[in-house]
Amino acid sequence: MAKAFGIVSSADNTIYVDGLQDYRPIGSFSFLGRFRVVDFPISNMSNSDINRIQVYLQSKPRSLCEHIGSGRHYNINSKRGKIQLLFSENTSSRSIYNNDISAYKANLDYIQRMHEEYVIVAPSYMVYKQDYRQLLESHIASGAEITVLYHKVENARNYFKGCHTVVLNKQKGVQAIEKNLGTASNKNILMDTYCMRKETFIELVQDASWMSSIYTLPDIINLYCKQMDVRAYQHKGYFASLTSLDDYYHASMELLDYSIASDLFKADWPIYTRTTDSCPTQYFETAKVTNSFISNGCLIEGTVENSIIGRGAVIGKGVTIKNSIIMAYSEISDNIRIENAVVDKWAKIVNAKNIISTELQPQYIKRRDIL
Amino acid sequence: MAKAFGIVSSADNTIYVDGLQDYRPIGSFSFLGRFRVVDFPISNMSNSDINRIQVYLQSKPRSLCEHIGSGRHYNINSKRGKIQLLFSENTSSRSIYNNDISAYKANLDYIQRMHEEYVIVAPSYMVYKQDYRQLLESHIASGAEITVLYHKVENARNYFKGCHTVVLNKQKGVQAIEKNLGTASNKNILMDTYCMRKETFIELVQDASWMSSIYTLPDIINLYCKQMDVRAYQHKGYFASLTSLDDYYHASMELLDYSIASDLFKADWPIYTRTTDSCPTQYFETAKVTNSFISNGCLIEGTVENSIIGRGAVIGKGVTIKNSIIMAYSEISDNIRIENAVVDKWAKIVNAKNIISTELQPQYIKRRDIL
Amino acid sequence: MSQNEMLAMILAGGRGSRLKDLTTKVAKPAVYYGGKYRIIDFPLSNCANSGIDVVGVLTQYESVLLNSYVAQDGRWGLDSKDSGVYVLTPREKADEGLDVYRGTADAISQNIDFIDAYNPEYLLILSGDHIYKMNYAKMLAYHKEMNADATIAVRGVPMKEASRFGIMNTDGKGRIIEFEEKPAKPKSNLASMGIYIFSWKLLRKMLVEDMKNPESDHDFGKDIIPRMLNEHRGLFAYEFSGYWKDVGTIDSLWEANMDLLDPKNELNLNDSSWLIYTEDISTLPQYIGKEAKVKKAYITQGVQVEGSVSNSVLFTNAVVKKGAKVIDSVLMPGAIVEEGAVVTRALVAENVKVGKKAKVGSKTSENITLVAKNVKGGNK
Amino acid sequence: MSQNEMLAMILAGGRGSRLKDLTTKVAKPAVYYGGKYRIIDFPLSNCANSGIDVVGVLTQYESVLLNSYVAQDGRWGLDSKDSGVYVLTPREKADEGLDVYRGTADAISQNIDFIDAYNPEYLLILSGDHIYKMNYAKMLAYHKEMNADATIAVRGVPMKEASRFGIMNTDGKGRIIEFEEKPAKPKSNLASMGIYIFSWKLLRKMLVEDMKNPESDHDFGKDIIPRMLNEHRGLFAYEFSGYWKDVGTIDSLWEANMDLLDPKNELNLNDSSWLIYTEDISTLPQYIGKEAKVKKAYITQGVQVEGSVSNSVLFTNAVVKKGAKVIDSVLMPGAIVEEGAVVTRALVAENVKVGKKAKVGSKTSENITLVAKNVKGGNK
Repeated sequence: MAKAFGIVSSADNTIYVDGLQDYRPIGSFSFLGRFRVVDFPISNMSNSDINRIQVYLQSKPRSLCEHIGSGRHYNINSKRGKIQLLFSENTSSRSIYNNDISAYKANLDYIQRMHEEYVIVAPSYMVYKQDYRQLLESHIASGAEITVLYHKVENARNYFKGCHTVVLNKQKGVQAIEKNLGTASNKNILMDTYCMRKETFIELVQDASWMSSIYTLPDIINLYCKQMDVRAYQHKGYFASLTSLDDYYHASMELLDYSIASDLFKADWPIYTRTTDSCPTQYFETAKVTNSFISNGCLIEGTVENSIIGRGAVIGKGVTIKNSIIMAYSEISDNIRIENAVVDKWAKIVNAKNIISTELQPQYIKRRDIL
Repeated sequence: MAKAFGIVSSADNTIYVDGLQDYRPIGSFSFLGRFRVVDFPISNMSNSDINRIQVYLQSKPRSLCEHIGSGRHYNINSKRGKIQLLFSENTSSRSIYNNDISAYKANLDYIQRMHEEYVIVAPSYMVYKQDYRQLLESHIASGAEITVLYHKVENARNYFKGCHTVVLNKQKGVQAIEKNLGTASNKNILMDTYCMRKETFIELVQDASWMSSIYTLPDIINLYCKQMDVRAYQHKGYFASLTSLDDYYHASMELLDYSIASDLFKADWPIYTRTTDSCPTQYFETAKVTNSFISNGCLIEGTVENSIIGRGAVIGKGVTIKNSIIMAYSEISDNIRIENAVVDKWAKIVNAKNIISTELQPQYIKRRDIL
Repeated sequence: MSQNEMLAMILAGGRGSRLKDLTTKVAKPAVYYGGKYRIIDFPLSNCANSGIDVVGVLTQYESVLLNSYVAQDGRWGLDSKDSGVYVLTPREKADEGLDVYRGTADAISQNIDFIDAYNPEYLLILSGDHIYKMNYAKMLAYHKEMNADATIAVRGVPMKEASRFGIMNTDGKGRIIEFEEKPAKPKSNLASMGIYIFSWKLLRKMLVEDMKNPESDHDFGKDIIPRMLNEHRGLFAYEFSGYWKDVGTIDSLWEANMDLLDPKNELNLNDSSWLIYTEDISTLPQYIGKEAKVKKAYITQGVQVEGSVSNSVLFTNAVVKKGAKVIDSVLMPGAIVEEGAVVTRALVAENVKVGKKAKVGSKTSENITLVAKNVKGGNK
Repeated sequence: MSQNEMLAMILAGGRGSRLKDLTTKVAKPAVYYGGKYRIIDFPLSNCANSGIDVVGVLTQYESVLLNSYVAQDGRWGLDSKDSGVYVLTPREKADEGLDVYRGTADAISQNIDFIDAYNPEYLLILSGDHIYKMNYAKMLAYHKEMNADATIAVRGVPMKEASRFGIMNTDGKGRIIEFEEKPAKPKSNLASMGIYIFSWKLLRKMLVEDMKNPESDHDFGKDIIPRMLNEHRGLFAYEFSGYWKDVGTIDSLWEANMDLLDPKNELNLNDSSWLIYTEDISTLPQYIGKEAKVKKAYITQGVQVEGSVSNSVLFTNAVVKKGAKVIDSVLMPGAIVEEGAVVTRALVAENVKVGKKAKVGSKTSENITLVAKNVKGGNK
């Protein structure tokens, strides 16, 4: 019997991934060709024996709704467990009132009705592997009122710009939570993952909404961390925050190191996703593929290097794809060269000859665009 | 192989059911204790071999999302078929821009991608039984461009006020579609159900949105019915439009005639719904129940007459419920008398002694209210 | 519980011949109970609620209905990605013929390959024909805490009835030191409920040996448990005190249904934290007619009552017509009591019709009347 | 198709002994094919795509894997409210012992009660071990149009091979006038595909009679069809012209896989309007390494290629390590080709490891090499 229920939170109004987020929330972004970002927090929960999960949705919920569905593919008993999709009333994603607290407040009934004593809150816009049972055990053993998950990074100057950092004392007590302004390389990035009693969570939500209608969960914890016992638990291994196009691109490219990727996907910690029933990928006589992740259902006649190719993509003859992410069902016609680009779903690159940018500024090609 | 896909439409901004609709869309209203209104259009489609269905959602989609889920309980193959939940971007239900056409326009991609040649559009806020195969066959045989479903009523002066009426010529050609203003008793009520080619539907949506951003599907059909072959197909049997509290109450009470109810629920035309796994209902020594539909999971110690009792309701000792609708999980404490009321979910009537109104103006008791 | 830490195997082979005509077409675990359930819903729902993912159901007797019933594993939520309810019948192997299960232990032995495929740490053995609610996760926690080789669920029975059961004698700390099958002079009142948790590795080894033993009946109670005791394995008794019923006869099936008429009955099917799941049938809600009288009754959806019902349990789609009376009785799904008929202390089987003005059952008969075939209309 | 207008029964009892070691543990319909599928995915997906709701799978031979595979009916979307895939094994009846299926017709006869429960108008009989895509709804439409008692799917085979098949001779309007099993001098080239639609009422009657006939082999081809012809029933041939393969041997299984390497292959598994559904396995997408060379290949998710692959089909989680070569071969799920090993014209079975620098298969051997056991590393 699980001691905790799960909350999968949505990115707030301060975060916006140019291009990709015009069409779907970050949780619904394709990741490594085969997955969607939300598969990670939900699989972490499912693998941690958490079988009652609330997923908070904001604008453009269609794809996330469809992908999560009944949640059976996340291996959650459909009677005893439940993945509940909850909506905020204010669905304009850029509104300052549209934040996590207002969403929890609007659905407080459903939070109160949970039988479990604890809650694990995890974001739908970050990718990592974590056994929440360990987090919960450490939380209970330490006697802390709130435990947050954090990750030490060395590239906070260029990445993780939408994230918060945690300032810790020697006892791993949280001193402050601040926005990452890119002022230093070494930072403790807050993973927007929290563990606490359900009652504490409800109090935080009520207090925050009472104090200011634009307060977020990190805001109120920052405010309270002097008077409450708030501790930090260090996460190790792969960690990505997909809160900007650069972060998304960088995090994807990092996984082309197979040892990193295969560490994130262990047999004893499956990352579940919804199957699309696509057939295997067809490599033609002329195909040349190296250091790439290729999804099923593709037709590959050209060259693919250091790239990630989504389901059902068509890579024509003489094409070269380099350091790029090609999303599902895109078609790249013969003899086109693409470097350092993110090509969104259903795009058709027919006439454009070359799409080449630098690694630090990947080009984004719109969904359904015909170039 | 189905020739048509289905669209379950949402009530537009001109319709609002006081009280009940504060908490959920009409499609999600409880009906006859056990069902939700949307079960009727979806079951009609499923029973008519339509296995690809789009359900359009507007504000407060949670309960409808949860109820429909993967759609397996509607007996639809989860691989070959699909119930797709689609959202309008503009989710403020009272906005004049929030109408059916804007929702279809926002999701035109998904409509265009349907393989089927025809579409059946049916509302999520009306209750009736109809084999859409017959409607489609008649549509094809007649050569009409659009066929609409209508029902002859004799009480249009008091009910069906939010609905449209169709003016027909002798050949059942549609001359005009007008709002029912309650000016006469005998009217042909438009059942907001349409059958046409997918291509015709897309053209109507595009034309309507081009002409005016507040045009609805009946508006554009009314405009075009002089130049197009628009015909009407008469529906017979039970028909209810749940577009006001009076209509909802009246339509529910009508079904207390068991012969009408059992005609709506034939073994060869099952109305599917999501099971809640509640146990049978317990009648105590002191229970007195007559002419009522009682859902499972109730505890009944008092008197219930001409009423509909939802799942898990508790009717205490000495209580009298008369001509009322008590929704799920409501608790009516000892010795209270309720007449001609609609008591919403989770309400607790503890201290109020009597809730008595007239049959023509049923009282509404709010969700979770404690009286 | 981690994925597949414990696998459950339900022994559902019971022919249930004492249930007479109710089991000519269905195996005992598929018999109806409690207005809307079948008996096997109880162990299956217990499994789902206890966090067990994979359940094997072992059947052999005329079981097409039972098999197709349990195969719909979504009924108990056991249809998520790596979950499932699997029907395991005797099967022909590459080098052997088709063989029936020779005993409870043999039924497990013949499916070692199935169990191995999930590589569980523990195996839970259940009976398919008992009515109770139990959290097997708690029993497993006890098994681990005791560091047991096997844990057997037991319940206290009245001492005078103890000689009808398999009785476990413990050392006071829960360790079983002796097992007596129907002892003439019972030393304790702890009766085995036929619910076992075994550490799979050990059980597997013992089953392989037992299969080869020509003297063995291949039965848990007769062979495996006694041998474990002989070998001084750690066997522990897990005491259970809630509602539990083995409905072996028409009378006890009727009684178990009647138990539900007490609003405070111990089984409490209304508890939302431990629901019993079952088949979902499309029906109207129950309708109680204009002249109906219903008191002290347990009634489920689809029922239509126009007559009078007292002290009775009415299953899905049962019908009581005008002027009919149903007293102290159980109407199984689709049973119809026609106008003016009277049913007293009877159990009317599925889809059976009691004709107009017919009278069945009796207030005073020794046993409950089973009405398994249509009864013609009576004279007035 | 209306709910349960036509029920499908898949005969999946094939022992497939010519597939050698691939079928010691699994029945032939469970054999892998096409990178991610099992053969039985084809009839099951065809059923789902044709709008059939209920499918019975008839098995008896060592089938725990096949049974639990098909029991997960959600894989083919056959898990909605009134749908299901049911495994039907021989079972003990109230008045009979346990009996194996004596023939294809007997397998159906023994499950008449199962079929009756759905009361279908038509019965579709399929084989569990053929690879093809067919819309059975169209075949049913033909059956109705012809007002047939039975419709048999046939395909044209080269005339010189016709004597290896069961050949249907028709009157030119589709009506079958003669059926010859492996005729020495075939009169037509229309071979039976073992796919039948029967009007259930008639078939039921004939099966009941056939069961009592001690002379009968209880087989559709040998008994039921000839008898129907004798009785001048309306038997019609339904011509099918798409891809169809019965993979009875290692060579033909290999060949069927190789067929997929032609991007214009007739089976076209990439057609989104007729998908073949299968088990959903959690893996990474396929990874093609830094020094890998992959050309003319059919590769599925979870595969890791660091070496070189040409003209080959690689199943889920197969691994080709650095410097290894896989040529004209099939690697079944989890097969591993270690560093420097060379696999040529071979079929490497599930989870089998070809050791470092080992060489298996040959460019010139008469038959395809089946590698069913781990191969130790070779010398350099």
